Amino acid sequence: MSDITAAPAPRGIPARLLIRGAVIAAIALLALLPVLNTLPAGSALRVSDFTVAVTGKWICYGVLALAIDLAWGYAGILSLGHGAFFALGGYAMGMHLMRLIGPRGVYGHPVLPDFMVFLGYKELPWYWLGFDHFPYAILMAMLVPGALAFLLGWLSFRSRITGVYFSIITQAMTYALMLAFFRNDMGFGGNNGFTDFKELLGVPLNTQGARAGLFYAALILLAGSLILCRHITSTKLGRVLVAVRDAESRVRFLGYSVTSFKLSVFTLSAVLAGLAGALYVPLVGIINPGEFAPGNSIEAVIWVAVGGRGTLVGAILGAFSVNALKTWLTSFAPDLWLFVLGSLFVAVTLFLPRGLAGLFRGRTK
Amino acid sequence: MSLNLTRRAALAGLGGALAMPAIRPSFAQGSPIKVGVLHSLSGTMAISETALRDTVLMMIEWANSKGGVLGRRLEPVVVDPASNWPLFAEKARELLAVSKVDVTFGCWTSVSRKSVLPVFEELNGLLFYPVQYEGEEQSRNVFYTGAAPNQQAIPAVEYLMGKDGGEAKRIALLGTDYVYPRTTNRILRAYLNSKGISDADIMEEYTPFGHSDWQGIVSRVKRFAGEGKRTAIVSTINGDANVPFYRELGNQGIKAEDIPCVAFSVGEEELAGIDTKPLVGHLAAWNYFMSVPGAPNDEFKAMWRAYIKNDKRVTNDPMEATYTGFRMWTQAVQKAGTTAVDAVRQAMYGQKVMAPCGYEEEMRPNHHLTKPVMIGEVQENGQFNIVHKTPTAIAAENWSPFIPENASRRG
Amino acid sequence: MKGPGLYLDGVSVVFDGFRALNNLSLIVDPGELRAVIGPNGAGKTTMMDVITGKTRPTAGTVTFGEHDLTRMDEARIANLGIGRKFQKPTVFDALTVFENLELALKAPRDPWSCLRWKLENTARKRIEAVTEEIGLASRAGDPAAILSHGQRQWLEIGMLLMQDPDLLLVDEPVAGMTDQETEHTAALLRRIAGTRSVVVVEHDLEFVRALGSKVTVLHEGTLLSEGSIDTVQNDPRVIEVYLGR
Amino acid sequence: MLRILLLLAFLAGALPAAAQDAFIEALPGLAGAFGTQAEAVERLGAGGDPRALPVLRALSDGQLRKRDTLIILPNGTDAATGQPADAAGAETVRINNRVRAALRGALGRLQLVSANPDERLAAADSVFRSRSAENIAPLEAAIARESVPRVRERQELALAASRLVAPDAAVKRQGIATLGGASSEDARALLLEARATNPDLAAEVDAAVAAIDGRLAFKRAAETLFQGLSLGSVLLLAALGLAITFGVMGVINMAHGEFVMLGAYTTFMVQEALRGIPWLLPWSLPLSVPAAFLVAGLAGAVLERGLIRHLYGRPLETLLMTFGVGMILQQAVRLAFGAQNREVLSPAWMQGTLSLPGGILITQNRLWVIVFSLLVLALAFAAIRLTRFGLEMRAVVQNRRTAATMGIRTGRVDALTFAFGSGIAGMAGVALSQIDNVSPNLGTGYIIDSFMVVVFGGVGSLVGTLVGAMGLGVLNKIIEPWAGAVLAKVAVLVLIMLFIQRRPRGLFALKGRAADA
Repeated sequence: MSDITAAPAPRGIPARLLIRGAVIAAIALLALLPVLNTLPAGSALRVSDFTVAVTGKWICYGVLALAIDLAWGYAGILSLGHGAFFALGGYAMGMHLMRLIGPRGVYGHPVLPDFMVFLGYKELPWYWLGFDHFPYAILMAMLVPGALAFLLGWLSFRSRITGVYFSIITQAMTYALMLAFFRNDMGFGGNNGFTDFKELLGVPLNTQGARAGLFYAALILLAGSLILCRHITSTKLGRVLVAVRDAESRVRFLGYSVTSFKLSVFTLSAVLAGLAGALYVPLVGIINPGEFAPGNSIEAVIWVAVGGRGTLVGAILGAFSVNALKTWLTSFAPDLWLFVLGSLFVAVTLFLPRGLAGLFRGRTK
Repeated sequence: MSLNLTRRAALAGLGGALAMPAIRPSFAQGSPIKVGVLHSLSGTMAISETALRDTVLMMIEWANSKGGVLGRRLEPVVVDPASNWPLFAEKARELLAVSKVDVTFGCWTSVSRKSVLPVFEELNGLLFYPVQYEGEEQSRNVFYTGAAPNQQAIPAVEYLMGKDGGEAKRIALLGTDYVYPRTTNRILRAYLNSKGISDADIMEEYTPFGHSDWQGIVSRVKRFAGEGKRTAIVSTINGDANVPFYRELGNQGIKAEDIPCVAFSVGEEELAGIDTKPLVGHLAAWNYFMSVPGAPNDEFKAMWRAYIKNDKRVTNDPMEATYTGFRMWTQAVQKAGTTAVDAVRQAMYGQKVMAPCGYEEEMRPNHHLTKPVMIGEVQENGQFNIVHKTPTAIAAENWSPFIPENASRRG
Repeated sequence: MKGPGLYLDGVSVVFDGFRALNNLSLIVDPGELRAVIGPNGAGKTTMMDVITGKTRPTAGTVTFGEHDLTRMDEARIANLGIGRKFQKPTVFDALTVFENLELALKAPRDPWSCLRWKLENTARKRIEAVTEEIGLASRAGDPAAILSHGQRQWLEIGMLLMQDPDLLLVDEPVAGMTDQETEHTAALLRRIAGTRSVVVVEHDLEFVRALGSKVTVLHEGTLLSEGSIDTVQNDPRVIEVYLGR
Repeated sequence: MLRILLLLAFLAGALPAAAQDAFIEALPGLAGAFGTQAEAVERLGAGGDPRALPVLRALSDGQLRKRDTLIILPNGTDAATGQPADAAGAETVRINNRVRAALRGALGRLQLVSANPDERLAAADSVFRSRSAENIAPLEAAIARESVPRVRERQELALAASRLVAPDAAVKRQGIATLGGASSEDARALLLEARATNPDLAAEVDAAVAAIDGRLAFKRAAETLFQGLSLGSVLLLAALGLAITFGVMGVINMAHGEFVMLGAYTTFMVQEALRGIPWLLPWSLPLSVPAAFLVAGLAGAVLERGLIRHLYGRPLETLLMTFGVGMILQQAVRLAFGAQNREVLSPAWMQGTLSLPGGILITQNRLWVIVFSLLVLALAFAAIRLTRFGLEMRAVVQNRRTAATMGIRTGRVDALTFAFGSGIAGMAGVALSQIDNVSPNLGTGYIIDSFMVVVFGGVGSLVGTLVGAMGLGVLNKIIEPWAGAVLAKVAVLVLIMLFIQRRPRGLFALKGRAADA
């Protein structure tokens, strides 16, 4: 079912070292951005606030892409609902940020967020309790997506739902969540979601320092996730996943419980996506049900395809390049950018089945 | 024909982004004034927002034809936030931090405004927001040129309950499930209660965006109306869901004479996609209708038709609010002698413009305009027959007195 | 030490009214080498599917030692010590020969153990020994995708050896092999059979003869004949089925 | 005709002479404020003067003009004198709902004796809602000479409704008894109104309302079922094309919704093209069906030959690529037609409601969509089961290589199959243009539902698609009243997801080896 051309990891020591060097250099370069941001305006090397903010967003997308690649590129599980895990993580963090607003909301209520005040809530719903603590929020940002992925995966993998069927189910999942979160009665702010955050960990969010801090947090998450994924894929676990991707039933006859392997990687992938979402929210300053839109999840999968699936680094590259293109085109050619992006997706699936990473790999081979 | 039109608009956007040298050399001096245009050109909101993008571009052309502002040429910076709310915030930051625009016209939905608000406040930008909304907000960086609930919703319900409107005693509040309908309906419920209409006589129902199957809800409204009291519908249904809603009303034979439906989000632009014959007599409440008589509106309509090169294109309330806001901004800049945000903000207070609605509107220190309220009935030709209007423009109560939590804010 | 025996008792499998297996009973003793032959559609592969848990029987019981196989999934059955080689060689193309064998090596099969797995020296030696035995020592580092058909057959047999099963189910192992390789395979299977049970499904009667084992003939999902190769070849029912084809 | 004139003369003659002047007196009121207008209309209607009819009709049609208090008929004559009037500076008389309601009652009363039974029926319905006891006498007169039973039935109801507001309690009781035999919400509303103003009649009213409620319960159940089937038919239309491209060919076409959208825009184009040919215009919708099939089918064939065929066997890649294609199609339509909704007219035969026995109301357009969806299903079924193309298609699906060796040009069959599925999506667009927005986003809203229907019904089974779509539609409508529209949809989605866990191959699964492919 899945094609076998995407090899798990680059072989040959020189290529591997080359890539590792490039990745470290790229991360170091990214780490420099907030420093360059502090240079005085007018300096040739100065990086604008906008660049820092946008790059921080891309980094979070990079983690999401990485999470998708781990599940899709290695274990062959194509989830079209990863945006849901990302958004759930984001909502967990958003709830924390809302609690931190405290009496600074427009109605000045000490506990209830504004939207609850004008919807007539008298007290905080039970599922909001605990979110005033940062560790709890982070825990929930991992636990909720993880638990949902575990439940969905357990039901589906056990019933041997694979391939496009699984994709369609995950798509329906994120769609159902989107509809549910749009409801104001859910207690998550409906269509408006959460916004107008004030601070995180005692630092006001609209400062250069806070942005730099979040940027580094995202970068550390990206580097950490990359190392974790790289480690997993280089162990026997990673090789079993590749085997599952290429010949699922054969793996069963070797005595491996395919369900538990898929379940663990899918859950881990969802947790990573949740963490990415949790960092994304304070960076962009808003979370709302639009993040659950099925189109978003498909787009995230396309980043991976563009970058080259089954390569980890390629997924991150794809997330960065597609989003950079989108940021640029929505300003440069606001009426035509959908054509460019759409054509890019078509061209990549048609002519570059191994994505951008395949271009480099092709050369080193 | 419309292909040319949009291509033209695209070129205008392109021109803005590329900072092409001035085509007309008649400007005195100084770098151009940059005007950000932050309206969705793709995605679900494109249907409403593209017309506003065109209105801003038209106004820029108009200002430039008059020699610009402060002798400087105006230059549009068009971006597409693609109906994606986080992208709105990103694009707002880009407009302010990278393109360094002097003023921005943009947003339609409340959530997009909420999304960009922290950015405008942090970077001290200036946003003109042209759409009627739920109120409960006031930012020093935003000028709200659309209606607050007391300038639209409450007068409309008053009309329905009056003799001319059919003396409704039972109200069905139908809305799309988002903050504008929720807040508006909360205000309306408090208002209706204060007028002696009990909760048993109020039906409230919400549907998702783009809801297309209205059969069940419309039959429930019929049932609700079958309790022996004159019933009216107050619709805060948003954009796309309106066409199937009105079709269902028409097909289930709900006539305006029996159960009138007053809408706050349906204007000429929305009616353009509907066969209006079965809808004659249903109502809309706005601060402007294209059918308003008088010179200011004729001028506005002529300007729009000349710009868009299409006689069939209609004007609507948010376009008028954009027009009025833009005019006011140019006046304020002239008065302040600079585009610096703080100076322009001060100069904005008290600015007056004879708006196309035929009333002189004034920017109050609460950042909202005084506006007249008009009730129009749908006519067969897709226009509105104005059946009621307030004698004067009324001031906005952006903090509604019907929300108890606001009691401490204003007397 | 010999493993447990395999018992099939009255097994039937029905697909949409079509009886793929019809009241089939079969006993394979511990350490026995058994050949199963039969024309296309006789139910050979379905029988393998039932034993390995891929297909659930409509009726009948399948036991391996004291374990009821009809209640288990493929992975558990494999972990009981039943290994299977497929008719169409199925190896993991993206992995190297060495990695393919490493996956098959008998070791804890849960994800956590796989994550913490370290290739010990004894294990490495064992894998290297098997690569020798299957003639792929020089290609241990190549991805399986670039192997020839015969080599893939060997790799899969190698994986079976790594699993160290008590019962091997081998479906047409010599398709695509040279005569020399075929002989080699027969010798290998005979040798293995001493310590564990082996069931070989094959078309190639020469190969079956070379195995020198008891032969079971299936036809239309039921057992047609059983005995030495000479006995079954002279069985008139077998002759009719084969010639009447 | 003569009879009618005689009757009119009789009605007019029966009135005192002073009433004749009432017409002249009431007329200037039409030029006043809405309240004054309404009063004038009521007086004109009550007067029964034959001259009132053309005036009121013109007013209702927006054709009446005024200059000060002078009222000018569409033919340019002064309504009061019948003499040609100076129309210079005259403006159209505008009315509002209040006037319109008064007009309906007045016109209704005047038209009770119309020669046209449909007009008489509409008049009876109008009078039914007018809540005026003055209608009793004209209604009784009209009923006495009415020969068409369906008209008379409505007139009886209108009479009963008018009696409710009569001063005499005995007359009221008559009205209550008759209305108790009706089965409409309107009758119930009128009864409850009467209950509020006549506490002494509460017992009678309650009995009548209870009788109505009993019938309404059945009517509502029937209507819920209809609404469910209607929603189901929309799902069926949207999913049928997918059942072929996905179910039969295994191609995940995320641009499927955009083909539906193309069909809707084709409908719009056909309508615009026919604007110059007025006699054909009412037929633009039926004519759009083949046009939409061709347009979407052609687009499908181009997509299949140009792009998809390179990705056979890689369904996930196809999914991603067609998502890109969908983006392009959407933006192309947006640039070509504008982002605004386009208006597709409904032909008269699709408007309004159909009443069935028991007061069950069925909206015509929904009924037609149900019929249309079943026709399209039959067409698809016939094409697959009865034609040479269908045979070749099934052959290719079952065994591509064997089919090729038998001389079937598999590439051509692929293209045709995909084009066929896409064409069906286009036909769905024609139907959706009648119930949804014709906008570039039209298709987006249906794509996930369509996939769910196909998967739920069983991939590769048209019967499964039918049962799946209808089942989901009805289920949705049953849940909706107590859970709300959103939760109903969420609940249905969750149920499908759980169902698929139990039966991964859907309701009507293809069993056996073929399904493993």
